[in-house]
Amino acid sequence: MVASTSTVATLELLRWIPLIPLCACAINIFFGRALGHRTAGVLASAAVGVSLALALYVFWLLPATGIFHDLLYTWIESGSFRVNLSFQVDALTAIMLLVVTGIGFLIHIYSLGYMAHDDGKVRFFIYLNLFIFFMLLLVMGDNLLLLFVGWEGVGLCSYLLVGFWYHDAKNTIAGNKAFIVNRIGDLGFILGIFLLVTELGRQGIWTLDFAELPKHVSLLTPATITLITLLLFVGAVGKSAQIPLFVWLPDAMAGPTPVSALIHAATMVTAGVYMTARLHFLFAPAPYTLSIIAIIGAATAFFAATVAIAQNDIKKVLAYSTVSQLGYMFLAVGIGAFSAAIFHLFTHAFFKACLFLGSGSVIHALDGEQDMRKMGGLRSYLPKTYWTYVIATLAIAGVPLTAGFFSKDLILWQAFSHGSYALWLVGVVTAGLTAFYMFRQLFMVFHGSSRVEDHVKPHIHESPAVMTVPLIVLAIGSIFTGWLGAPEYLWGSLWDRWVQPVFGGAHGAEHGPVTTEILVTLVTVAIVAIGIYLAYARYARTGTRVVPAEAAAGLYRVLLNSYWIDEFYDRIAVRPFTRVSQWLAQIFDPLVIDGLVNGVAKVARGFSLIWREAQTGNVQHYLIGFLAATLALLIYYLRQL
Amino acid sequence: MDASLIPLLPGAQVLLTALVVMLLDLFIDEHERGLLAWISLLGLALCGAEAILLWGSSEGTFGDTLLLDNFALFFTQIFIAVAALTVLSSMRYVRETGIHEGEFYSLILFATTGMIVMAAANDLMVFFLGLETMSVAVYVLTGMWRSSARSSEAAMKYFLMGAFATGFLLYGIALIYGATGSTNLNQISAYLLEPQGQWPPYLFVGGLLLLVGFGFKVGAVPFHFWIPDVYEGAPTPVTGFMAVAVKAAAFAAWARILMHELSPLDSDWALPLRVLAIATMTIGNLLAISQPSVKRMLAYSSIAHAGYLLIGIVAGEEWGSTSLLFYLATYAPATFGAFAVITLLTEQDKPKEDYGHFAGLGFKRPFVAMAMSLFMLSLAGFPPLAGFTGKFHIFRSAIIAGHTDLAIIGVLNSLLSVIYYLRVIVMMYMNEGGVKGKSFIESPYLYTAVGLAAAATIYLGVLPMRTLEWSRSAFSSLF
Amino acid sequence: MNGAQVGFFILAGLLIVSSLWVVFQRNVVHSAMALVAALFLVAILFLTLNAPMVGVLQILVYAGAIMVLFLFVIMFLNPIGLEQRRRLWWGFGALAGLLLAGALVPVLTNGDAPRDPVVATELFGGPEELARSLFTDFVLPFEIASILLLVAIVGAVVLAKREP
Amino acid sequence: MVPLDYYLILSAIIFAIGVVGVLIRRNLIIVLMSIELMLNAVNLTFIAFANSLGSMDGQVIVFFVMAVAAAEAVIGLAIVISVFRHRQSLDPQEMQLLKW
Repeated sequence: MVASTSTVATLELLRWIPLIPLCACAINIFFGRALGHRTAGVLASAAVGVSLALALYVFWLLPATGIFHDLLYTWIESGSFRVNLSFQVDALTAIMLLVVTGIGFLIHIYSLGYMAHDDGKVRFFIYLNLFIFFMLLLVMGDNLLLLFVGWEGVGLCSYLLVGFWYHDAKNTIAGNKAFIVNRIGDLGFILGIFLLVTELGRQGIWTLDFAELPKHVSLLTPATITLITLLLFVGAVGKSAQIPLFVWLPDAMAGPTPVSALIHAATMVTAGVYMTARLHFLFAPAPYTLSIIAIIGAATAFFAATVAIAQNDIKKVLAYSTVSQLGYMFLAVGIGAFSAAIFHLFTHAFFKACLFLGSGSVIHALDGEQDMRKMGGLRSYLPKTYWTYVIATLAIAGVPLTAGFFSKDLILWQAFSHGSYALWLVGVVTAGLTAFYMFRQLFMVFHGSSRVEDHVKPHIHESPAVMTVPLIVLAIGSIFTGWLGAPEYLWGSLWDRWVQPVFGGAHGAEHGPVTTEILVTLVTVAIVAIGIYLAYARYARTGTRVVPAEAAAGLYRVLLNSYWIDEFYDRIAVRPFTRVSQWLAQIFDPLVIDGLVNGVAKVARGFSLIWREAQTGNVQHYLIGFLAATLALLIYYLRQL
Repeated sequence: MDASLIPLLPGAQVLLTALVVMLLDLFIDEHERGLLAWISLLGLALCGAEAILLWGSSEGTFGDTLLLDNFALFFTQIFIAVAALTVLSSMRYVRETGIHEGEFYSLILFATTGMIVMAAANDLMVFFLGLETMSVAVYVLTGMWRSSARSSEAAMKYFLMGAFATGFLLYGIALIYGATGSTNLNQISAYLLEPQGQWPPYLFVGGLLLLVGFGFKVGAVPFHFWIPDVYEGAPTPVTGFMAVAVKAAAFAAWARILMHELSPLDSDWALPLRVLAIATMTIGNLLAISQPSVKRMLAYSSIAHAGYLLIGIVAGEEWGSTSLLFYLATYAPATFGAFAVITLLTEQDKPKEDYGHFAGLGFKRPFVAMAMSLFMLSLAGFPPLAGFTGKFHIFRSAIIAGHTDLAIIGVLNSLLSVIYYLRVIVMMYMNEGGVKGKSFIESPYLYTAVGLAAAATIYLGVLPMRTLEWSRSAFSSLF
Repeated sequence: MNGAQVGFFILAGLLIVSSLWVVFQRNVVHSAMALVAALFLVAILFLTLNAPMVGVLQILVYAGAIMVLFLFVIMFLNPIGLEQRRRLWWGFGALAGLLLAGALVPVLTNGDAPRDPVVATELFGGPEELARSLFTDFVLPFEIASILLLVAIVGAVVLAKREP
Repeated sequence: MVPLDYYLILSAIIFAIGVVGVLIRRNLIIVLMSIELMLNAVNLTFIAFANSLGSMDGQVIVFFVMAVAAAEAVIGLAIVISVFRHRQSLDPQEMQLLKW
């Protein structure tokens, strides 16, 4: 497998990539207030910038099949079980490094502008740097335990950042929910690691190193591997917001927008995808797990897309869209196309970060307004934001020659050529839905006439350069990153050549006939075009009309009648979907998921309240408890006699 | 009879300091009493230095009734560190609450002496007297806040239950003495090498009663009832001292006596111990959830942690014992630190220990709040803090020993524990309110204690190997 | 049944009765008196077990010192009124006690006969033997016991002295 | 000769009686006296074993147990006094400030 064929070289530089943000974090903790808001922010951004530079340098040095390795010290050792604090960079990690430091750097810069007026700026940057550190630990750790440390760490930072504007009780609750749902996922993750360690330990193998594990996978029985991977996948479901644990992500939008962009779009939520890709050698021989992953991924992609249609909060739309796109990635993982999953992760990071930051720019301009019904016509006020938003929307919708087109198309093609036509169909429909809700958003926010509340109107302004420059960079990325992974009938995929060695034979890179491939692509493009057209028809020309579809009044219906296709779509698609999404939003989420989350807490609390009655405060009752236990022990012993 | 005095050195050092503090107290003025704390710290520091210098020695004295080995020294270090932190964090507290300083410090030191004896004792009687010295001193410390009705109630409950448990423990020692003809652990374990058929049945009952006594001291469910009430009522620095040092001392004796010397009896209490461990973890965690008071929540949490430690006892062998020692070292700073933060919030006569009183601490005292967050996260087993590495080893030792079910229950419990640990952090970064217009018992010394505990929490999580090595060599010195 | 055994049963019967008296007597002072009696009886039992010195100490320390302290505190606090006899609760406690005794007794009777029949020398149990043992084998516990007593004294002063 | 068993059983009974006293009495002083009774029962066990083993150790141990008993009595009574100052009562069941 991989480790045996690739060359391992030591590069002491690696440690500085995560350590520099950590140092900046420490400096800001102790001296942040003394340095002042601006300096602290600049320091934090600069630290990530240095990490980015180092990451680029490492990327440049890295040969295609090589692995760089850097051992700091042995973290935990007991007997033959040794866990090192050491970092490794291979092609997969290198890509994640670029995403984390690159997008992270841009978002730090952006935050300098976005958080300029916030009192807790120093604290914000402390958390942000800490997050970058843990995220880098997650992707660079050379063993499962380090990955787990990073995994838990980013969860914590996410929790802290979502609850950042704590004066709002709602935010702390949202943060709590995120944390608890994640802990449910973590339970699976921990148990999975546990099982892996135990089962290998039973064979006398005590290791969690990524380099060692693939050699010993063959010692495990298929059933064990299935169970382990299923448990690990539960962790990924929690972290990457898949059905049924996706609810925390929309709630997490309560945090500052740069946080949503960095953590809840580009990096942390993709950790689940990264983990499955990193452990591809475990997942690949577990077909049962893979099919479950594929089904959950497809289902999540579809349902989240339907829910997104009914959202009016600009960030909620993006949140559900993130859930949906993550579903695509898992769909890819499920069919064994790890490379395609990571490719989509890569392109998605750019356009989704761009969208989030763009929405942040809008919110910033509108004094914190997030309701799309109170926007409209912002195109002329915020030209730079608008154009970058357009590009990113094109990309996520999958319009040809944008990044999203290539990556999504790759996944769909893999599904098709893999023979999973049902999955493919779901993917294609979802692509149409994606185009619809994203353009709906674009039109509602930037087109039509302005519905902005009067007192806000005079203050609308384009954001400063610190905010628009990152937007422009990300918009450029939203186009060109996709070109790295063009299909063979265009100029071929640079991407596959780069990433493929990591996954060895794990990835079924079937290449069917080119005509079929093009045909399949054309179907997708057609569906996407329909989605865009419908959104245009419903929302662009009649920008003032913001009434939800099912509440359509007479006038609304008359206006609609001129567009028969719209009516048609409304009847057969929008209404049922809206209903489903409403059902999801109003019943499933609060009852099932909240119920599950709060239920655990409630049941525990209930038990707690009952049990604590035993603690009556009467010392003689305690003594009776003591004596009863002693008697029980004595009688237990006497029975043995 | 050999009577080398060197093995007595650490204990004698602390005892001497206690006597000096006690006597000096009589001769100095009210406003100079702060000096006593410094003398205590100096004595403890000297003892710590001696313990470091003596590391690696293995010497018995007074007919092998007291053993100075790495095991004893490891625990001595823990006791001294905790005692020193207690002194640091109570320097202003005792003044605010009207606790008499001289007696307070000397009793802390007396209790520490008792603990050192317990950890080094190789004779049931020596152990018992060490235990009593510690217990009596801690009973008094619990009731020392004399103007507080809760403090005296706690002392009463602690004493009553403690004396009751002492009766059972002593009865156990009597039965073991009767069966084996000696109280010296060397001779007892020599006796236990005889074939099992020859043992009188009351030997087992003696062991069982010892188990009950130890179960009481470590706060294992169902012998835990005293813990919440006593921890809540006692002056907060004393609570920290109890939750860490007293518990560690009890586990030290448990590890040396029951786990090691009496190990031939193991097979008879394997099942009860498993039940004890599961009940202790689960009940401790469950009951902690519904507590309105952070101090009481921490009391229950300390019960839950005793449960995790019991996993180490059940697992036994090399890894179980090593991880037990290591877990105690990782548990110590976080627990003590949390109680030190509660000390900060104390106000005269009014308990200010509810979750609500932590509201806004994150803004008023950002560093303290950060340290508290660290402690909570460490107790919840969050990587890469001390609690994580500790739990990692405990659970791994359980897996190695074939108790995977215990390890899984432990993991479930530590996930459950997040519910209540997290609430503290949430409250601290919530709206201001509880803290508004509130006076803190602030002193640079208390902050030093909190800072040291926080540093140790990070250190043991990030660089655990050295301490783990120490734990291992402490364990192997038992052989 | 020989004379020694008859003596033992008489002593044991008296001891049990006086112990029960301690526990079930409503008046504190009566309880204390019953306890003094019980302590004396235990001292006599010590004598029959070749432990004359310990028996003497028992009377000196317990009856002489500890009980006086108890009586002093009873006088000092002067609790008025007799405690109610709550039959259910007491019956429950008695049941628990019976269970405990019932669990202990079978274990204790199953024991082997004493392994070394006692060769009661003149000296065994006398002050010289006791002292030799105390100051050779047990000198360390002796020192620790002295610390314990010191702690108790300090503690008692701290807890019981009047607030200034 | 009185067999060892007799003494052991007697002390178990006395121990149990002491336990009952601690459990049921609502007067702290009597509770303390019951604890003394328990310790005495243990002492009897020690002496009986010492006699049957022909070892002085048991007797010396009893000496230490007496010291422990004295220390506990002193501290116990001091705590009783301190509690009494707060609530003018010796009933342990009334002390329920701390619960749950």
